[in-house]
Amino acid sequence: HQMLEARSTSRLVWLGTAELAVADATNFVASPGAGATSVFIGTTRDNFHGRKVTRLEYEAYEAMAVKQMDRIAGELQAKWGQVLRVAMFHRLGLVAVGEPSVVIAVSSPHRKEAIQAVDHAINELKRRVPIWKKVCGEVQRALSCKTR
Amino acid sequence: HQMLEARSTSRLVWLGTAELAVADATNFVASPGAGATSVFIGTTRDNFHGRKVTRLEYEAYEAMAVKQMDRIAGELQAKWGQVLRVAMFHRLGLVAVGEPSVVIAVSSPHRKEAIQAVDHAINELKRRVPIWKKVCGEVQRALSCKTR
Amino acid sequence: SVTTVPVRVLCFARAREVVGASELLVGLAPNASPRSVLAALAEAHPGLAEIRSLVIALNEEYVDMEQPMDLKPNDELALIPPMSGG
Amino acid sequence: SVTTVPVRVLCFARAREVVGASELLVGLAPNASPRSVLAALAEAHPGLAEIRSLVIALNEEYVDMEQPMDLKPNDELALIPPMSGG
Repeated sequence: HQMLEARSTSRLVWLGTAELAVADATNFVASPGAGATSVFIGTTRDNFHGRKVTRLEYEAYEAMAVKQMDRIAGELQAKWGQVLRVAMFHRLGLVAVGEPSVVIAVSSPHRKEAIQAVDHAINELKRRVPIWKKVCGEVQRALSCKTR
Repeated sequence: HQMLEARSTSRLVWLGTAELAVADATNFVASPGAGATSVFIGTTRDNFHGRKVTRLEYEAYEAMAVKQMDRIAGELQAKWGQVLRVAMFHRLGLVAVGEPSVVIAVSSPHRKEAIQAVDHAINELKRRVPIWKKVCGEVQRALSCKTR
Repeated sequence: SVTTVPVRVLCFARAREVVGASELLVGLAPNASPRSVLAALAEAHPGLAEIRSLVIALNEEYVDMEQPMDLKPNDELALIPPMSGG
Repeated sequence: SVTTVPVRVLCFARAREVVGASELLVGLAPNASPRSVLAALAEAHPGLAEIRSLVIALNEEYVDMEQPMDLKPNDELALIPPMSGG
């Protein structure tokens, strides 16, 4: 499996083709000082603009994507001083229906910061991390993939 | 282990003394139509108002608590029509530092509804589900528990 | 003379600590309001008056503290101090 | 005569499909702006002009589309169409 990682004691950013495990994210952000952990999981859903979808296919400008993800993680810690740890994973390549393409977890003493930080993180990820999806579905018995 | 459960195809509410597994919640809310899953995990943290905490101890008016939790889950589905599935677990009895006392997971096609619904659910749970914690810490070498 | 009905009163958390029991059996006027029940219980257990925002549930449902209830024998009331789940 | 520097241009997603290659090697004026680079590339690959909100990164960092860059040999530009991660 191909992968890129940026890791510090309080941040874990990961980009690669292996299947994502939510527990890897929640385990990383676990901390005795944490009273709250907020998690966002993005999964391939079986439809897109009314059409049946069989899988998504992700590509990235990998080095820059990991850099931007790590920067977003650092910004969460700067903006919400109480945030303890951040994990941010994005999968590349084929992602079947029901499988996660993105997992973000944030821990903090109280819930407000963790919830707000995760919301901010997924919005920033979509806005500025250079990752693109192709949506693949069957059209007239042939698999058709379209860049979005 | 003592437990109470309310279950339908789209809602799973659970209250009991067994350790909570986040995967039980995310597995329950998984759905081919889900593009987003938002999860909140409340854990025992090692301090409270500046004092060291060794564990929390939860009690509930159990029958009413399950009823209220299931009602909150139903309200999420009514308020955010796109919400697909809701899981809401709360643990009772002793919960050691680092262990989850509450897990809430919500799935929906798009992220906004799942994130807002989980935020609403944890706020409503704290406001109106009859559950109480005792905070236990060492005071002069003896374990002291105080109802909050 | 006022007819009373026998009602169970469950006590939780701080209310249980103050009362010293998790359940009381009391005779109440059928049309008692939760507020009046609380006042009556606080005469025997003065600590109850010191719990701010204590509310009452009837048969596992919240009820208006000021409205007369329609109590039947063996109804279940519960003393609900401020909650702290989560 | 204008000196040019050799620069790599990485093409992603729709930009790669339009260009038909994932990487181009081009000679650019050292003080070219991203906007002018895009205009030059769009002459050879007209489809690039049809990608709305296409931006350019220089050495893995976003840069202002209108500001002259300070390009060095072997710098890495990237054509970044609207992103769709998550």
